[in-house]
Amino acid sequence: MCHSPEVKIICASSALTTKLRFMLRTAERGANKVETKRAPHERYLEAFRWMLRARTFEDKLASLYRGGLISGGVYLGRGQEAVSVACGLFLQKGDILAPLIRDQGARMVFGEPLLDVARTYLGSKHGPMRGRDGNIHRGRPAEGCMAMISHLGAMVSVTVGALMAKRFKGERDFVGLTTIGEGGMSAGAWHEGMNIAAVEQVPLVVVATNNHYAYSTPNEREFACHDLADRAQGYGFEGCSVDGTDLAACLDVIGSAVKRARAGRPPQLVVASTLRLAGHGEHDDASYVTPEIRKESFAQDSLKRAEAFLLESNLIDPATLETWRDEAAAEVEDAVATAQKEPAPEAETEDWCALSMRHLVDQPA
Amino acid sequence: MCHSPEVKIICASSALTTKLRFMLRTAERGANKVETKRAPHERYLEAFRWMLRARTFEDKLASLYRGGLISGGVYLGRGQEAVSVACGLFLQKGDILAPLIRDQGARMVFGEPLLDVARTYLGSKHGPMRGRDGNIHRGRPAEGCMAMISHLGAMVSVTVGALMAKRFKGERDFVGLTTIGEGGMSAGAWHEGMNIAAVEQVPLVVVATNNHYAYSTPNEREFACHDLADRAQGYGFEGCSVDGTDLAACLDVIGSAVKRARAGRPPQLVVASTLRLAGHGEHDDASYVTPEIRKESFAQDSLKRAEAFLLESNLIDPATLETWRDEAAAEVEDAVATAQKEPAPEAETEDWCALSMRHLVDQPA
Amino acid sequence: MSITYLEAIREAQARALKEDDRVFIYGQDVGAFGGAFKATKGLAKEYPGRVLDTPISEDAMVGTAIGAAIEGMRPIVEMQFADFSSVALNQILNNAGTHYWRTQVPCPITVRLPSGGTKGSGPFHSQSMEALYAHYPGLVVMTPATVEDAYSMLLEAVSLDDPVVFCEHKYLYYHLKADALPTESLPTGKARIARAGRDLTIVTYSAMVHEAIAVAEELSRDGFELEVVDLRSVKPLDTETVLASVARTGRLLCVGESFPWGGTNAEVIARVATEGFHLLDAAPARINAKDTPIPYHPNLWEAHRPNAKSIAARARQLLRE
Amino acid sequence: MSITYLEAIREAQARALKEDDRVFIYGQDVGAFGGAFKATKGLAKEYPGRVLDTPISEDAMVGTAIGAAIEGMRPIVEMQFADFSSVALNQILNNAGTHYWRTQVPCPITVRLPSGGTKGSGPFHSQSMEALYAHYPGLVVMTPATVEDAYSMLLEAVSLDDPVVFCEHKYLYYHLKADALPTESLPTGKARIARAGRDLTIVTYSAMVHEAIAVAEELSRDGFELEVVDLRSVKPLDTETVLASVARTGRLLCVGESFPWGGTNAEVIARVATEGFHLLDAAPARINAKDTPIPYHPNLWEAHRPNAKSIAARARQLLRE
Ligand SMILES: Cc1ncc(C[n+]2csc(CCOP(=O)(O)OP(=O)(O)O)c2C)c(N)n1
Ligand SMILES: Cc1ncc(C[n+]2csc(CCOP(=O)(O)OP(=O)(O)O)c2C)c(N)n1
Ligand SMILES: [Mg+2]
Ligand SMILES: [Mg+2]
Repeated sequence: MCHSPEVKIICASSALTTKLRFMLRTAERGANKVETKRAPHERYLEAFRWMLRARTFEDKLASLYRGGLISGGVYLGRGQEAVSVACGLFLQKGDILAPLIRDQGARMVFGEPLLDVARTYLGSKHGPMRGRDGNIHRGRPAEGCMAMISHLGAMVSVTVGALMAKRFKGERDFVGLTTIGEGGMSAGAWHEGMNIAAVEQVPLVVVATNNHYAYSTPNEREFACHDLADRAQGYGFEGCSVDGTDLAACLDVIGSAVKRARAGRPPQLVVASTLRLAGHGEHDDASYVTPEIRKESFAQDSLKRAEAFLLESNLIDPATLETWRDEAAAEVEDAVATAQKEPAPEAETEDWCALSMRHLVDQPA
Repeated sequence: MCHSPEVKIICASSALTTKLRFMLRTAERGANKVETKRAPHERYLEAFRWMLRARTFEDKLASLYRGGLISGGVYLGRGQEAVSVACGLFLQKGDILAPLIRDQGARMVFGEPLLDVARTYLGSKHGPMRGRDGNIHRGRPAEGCMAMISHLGAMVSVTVGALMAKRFKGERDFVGLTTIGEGGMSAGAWHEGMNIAAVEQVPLVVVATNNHYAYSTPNEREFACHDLADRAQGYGFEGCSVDGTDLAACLDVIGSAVKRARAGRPPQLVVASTLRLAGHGEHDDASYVTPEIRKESFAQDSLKRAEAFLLESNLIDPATLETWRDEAAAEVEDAVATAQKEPAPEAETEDWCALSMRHLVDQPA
Repeated sequence: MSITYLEAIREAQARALKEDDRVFIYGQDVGAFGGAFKATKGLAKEYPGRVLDTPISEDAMVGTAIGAAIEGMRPIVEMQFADFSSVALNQILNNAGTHYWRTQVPCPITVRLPSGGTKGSGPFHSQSMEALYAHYPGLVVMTPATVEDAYSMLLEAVSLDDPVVFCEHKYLYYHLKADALPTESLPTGKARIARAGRDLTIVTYSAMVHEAIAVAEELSRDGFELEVVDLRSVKPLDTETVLASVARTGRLLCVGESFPWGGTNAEVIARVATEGFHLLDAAPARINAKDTPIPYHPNLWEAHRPNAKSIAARARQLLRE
Repeated sequence: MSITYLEAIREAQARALKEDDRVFIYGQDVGAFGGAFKATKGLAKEYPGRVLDTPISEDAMVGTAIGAAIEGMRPIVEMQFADFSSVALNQILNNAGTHYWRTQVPCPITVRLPSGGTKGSGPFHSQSMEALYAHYPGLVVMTPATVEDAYSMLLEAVSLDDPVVFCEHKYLYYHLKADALPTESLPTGKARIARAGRDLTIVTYSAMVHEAIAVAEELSRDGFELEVVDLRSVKPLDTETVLASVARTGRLLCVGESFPWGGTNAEVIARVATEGFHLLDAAPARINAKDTPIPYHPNLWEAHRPNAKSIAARARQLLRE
């Protein structure tokens, strides 16, 4: 279900000079490992373009929020696009994705229509949640994309169960990927899910992003271990860390983890390091983020970093970049405009049935 | 609150020959570390005598159960006495003990009167739980011994809170110790408790016993990591393993962990390896325990092992051992006889108030 | 031949495993050991790979079942004791209970809760938790009182497309026997007139049905005919049958083993008072357990929950009103 | 000067911290940030070391508070949203709720639950969970409806020797203002006549008190005088005040924002029906939220919970009966 946007190759293959080969070293390594059919620079460009789309959509959501056009909260993955896109990019039809708060990228890459996002945030009756649920609490479980509940940690075991079902049904070659923040790693449900994944030996990848805050809470009040990736071995996972601001590294490390899970290795934990480059939600100005932390290397903007790399290495020219931007903006505007024209759900036509078996509904007077 | 039974020294100090010194090597190491005022053989003998008492009492409970004299279940720590006694032995007044299922030893050493055990199991109205709760669900929280709830994992954070309270109140030099089975380590509550302990940097020791079964469930269906002690670093605990059938090693390792916690080191995780030498409860014949596993070195009986060592090394003579046994049996018989004579709780005089503030009780018609 | 309530639960699971490939059983010690109460005895051997021991992780057990159900399976989760479902409650209420409504994808899990009090079991191995689950939307909550219902309702639970919390009563496990397994049954949501009467309606469910029937028999010796309505499922709750019974008798006594505040008794009284007020010839009444944790000691336990004696006393009083 | 419901909660905590060394506040983001809703704004600075951010570990947050309370402290735990207390429910019900009864050692924790619906919050940030907590023994469950009660009841919650679940309503946080903090208050367990009347009694609590008062005002223009009883705490529930009101009016309408099955409405109706049957001139009635998860979209949300319009309609109907 990896719907790749059409990637225009600006540099002919021959343009992959030694210098670029060197710069793409990491991406390449990753790409080799994940048996991509595309050359590494193509994968990188494809990922970058998804990042751009995710950012474009989220910037739009932020502006809709500021304009008072969205009910409830808006939660962005700004800064985490490299990790999130990498989470989606190695999945295929038949896989399971259980995204969380900051996974606009992964969702899109895995096949979520832009219209789903717009409809859910804007409360269109035609959205996948039909106004019953909003913002990030969306999904299409019938197509392998789970609809998260808010309670952090709860989706790990759900993903394990979906993978067990696939095994029961005799499906092959599938993996599941779910994400978590470093904050959610303190939840008991997360622990139970990790442990049971290892006991059941399902092909699972858990990508944790330590963006250094859970809402306003800094790492010191979240955990006291030296390295969150060390938790992997306590569960019988294979674990590794990655610089979440470095797209090539994310593609390499997450791609490899997906490949290992698919190949029947134990469940995989990847811990990415970033800074949340937005408030917890758009209502939050994140003034608690200290200036010192903003100077850390994990505070880099993964999108800007990728863009600079692409321009610097002539893998893309500024004009093409502009075109991509415009195209992303147009797609987003289109989705938003469509959703905005659609009717809202109405109480009178809502059927108020929490059960699929209508005859069992018991709504007392 | 370490009420030591009078230890009769059979071998004069001079009797500590080189051979014995060698044999006590491990115990000694432990004892040195925990700054005991007693010579290592004394500590070992003291611990052994507690083990004997715990075993004696539990054998009696088993026979009362078989005789139909106990309502509800009986859960024994047979085989785990070395670990459990070591858990109690390094605690002092002002410390917190939060024992679990198989901690007869630790409870006794920490100061639980034998009569509490008898009264709770036999449902005396005068017991600490006054018939409201039974068997292992007993405690004296006002004296630092928590009363466990059944839900595994729940007592870790409770212990953390008690230690925080002591810190708030300005107490010094205290530690808390709580125990868990390898099965309980899969519970979400356990994870949350471990993590929050490390965040709060309380002087906590968690002693986990992997007795290779959770009820009937073998390790393979409980966890998939190589070594449960590896979980320590994922929380920022210091961790180590110990042979739970070796009393000297238990005294050394658990004693050292208590000492480190008391000295302000990070929280401590000790993972002991044993076999549960009883059913899950006395209703259970444990027929699922395979003959192979009974041959493993962790399947040794810690009490027999300690006894053999003591006799072999002439640290105790058979006659004294007999006397100790008789004394333990007499104490136990005494406690049981007393409890048996005591009245059961009666519905008519029970006040049925779940709140301490009686005027807020709301018992509708 | 005779079959116990517990055996009926085992047989229902055996049949579900046999007839439906999508079924698997997931719980602590349910595999080779056959479960703490032997409700899955022999099933792991008969259906290899489909009756799986789990770690002590109630949240993840239910979470896993939810994921599997979303992907088309029909998992049955056994809680070792109902009481431990408190740590799975979030998955049950917020994940299973909301899933269909949020996504239109059904979540057909069955969570078996060995419920209710037995002597010497104490505060954490005796609870009746149906009120917590019935309060929240999106769940069917079954409370079978008979061997036949234990069997047929469990089969129905597995076949329903929605999540079911199946409250089976531990006291009935061995105490209750029937001659044979049923071949037909009432549909889910229909209450059963366990005993017909004319003077007073006792509405109850689960183990208390038998106490109520004992009371009805005792009082019939004094010329009173009590009708006993067995709710079978507390959600959906069959208001119609309850109202029809109260219409016949004019008197309502609700009996339940759970704690007094809220819960099934309150809900039944609320429905009758709001929808059948004029049917009542006297104030309705209820008997619950007491508002304390469930005591360990048999002396206290017997007094904590309703029993034939306390129910009879209340019924006699109500008959005089 | 004017003070909001939210500020009253902050002030109560400030005073508790000031006057009682045993008090500390424990919750996600309650420290320097002042909490998701700013209920602890500035307190970490004023009371260093006593207002502590926690990991996302609701079970452990409450477990820690329980341990501290047993050792003599008076912790206040803030859940970020009531809904997340589902993962702390085991500690609240089975540990805090049973502790005193089992050990005779009290467990004075206060768990603050930012409760109830607001627009656009959806299924997991809108719940009213008082029914779950009130059903189980051993807990006091407070549901303040006014700025004054938010302040004085929270202070009382902290001072009580027993565990308190404090359900504060998010909708009231900013909407509700008073001129000043109260200097005296009713004791816990006493309901308040929020508006005196003679034709019909509305029993309600929390945010719905204000809807009920609006309805009473509306209907008074048509000559009906509705009495509004604000329960203040749903456990203990002040049956006496409710019965006295129904004795005056003969008509009972219960209004609550939580799900329909069981819960406070059912409990109030059950109490009035069992203890005050003869006081009723007409069948009692109730209005709850609907039996689905709480919808995200404002259009659905407005229809999901009771509001002045639906309450008024039901009240008018009841007045005609
Ligand atoms: C069990 C639970 N408790 C509290 C919350 C409220 N909450 C939502 S997001 C969040 C912070 C999450 O931090 P982290 O996991 O690090 O993810 P990030 O927001 O940084 O991506 C909190 C506390 C929740 N969703 N679930
Ligand atoms: C949360 C929870 N789930 C289930 C149980 C039921 N139970 C009681 S003891 C036990 C096995 C415990 O195994 P382990 O932790 O290894 O301790 P051991 O009995 O081996 O000492 C189980 C499943 C429980 N007490 N708590
Ligand atoms: Mg974070
Ligand atoms: Mg074990």
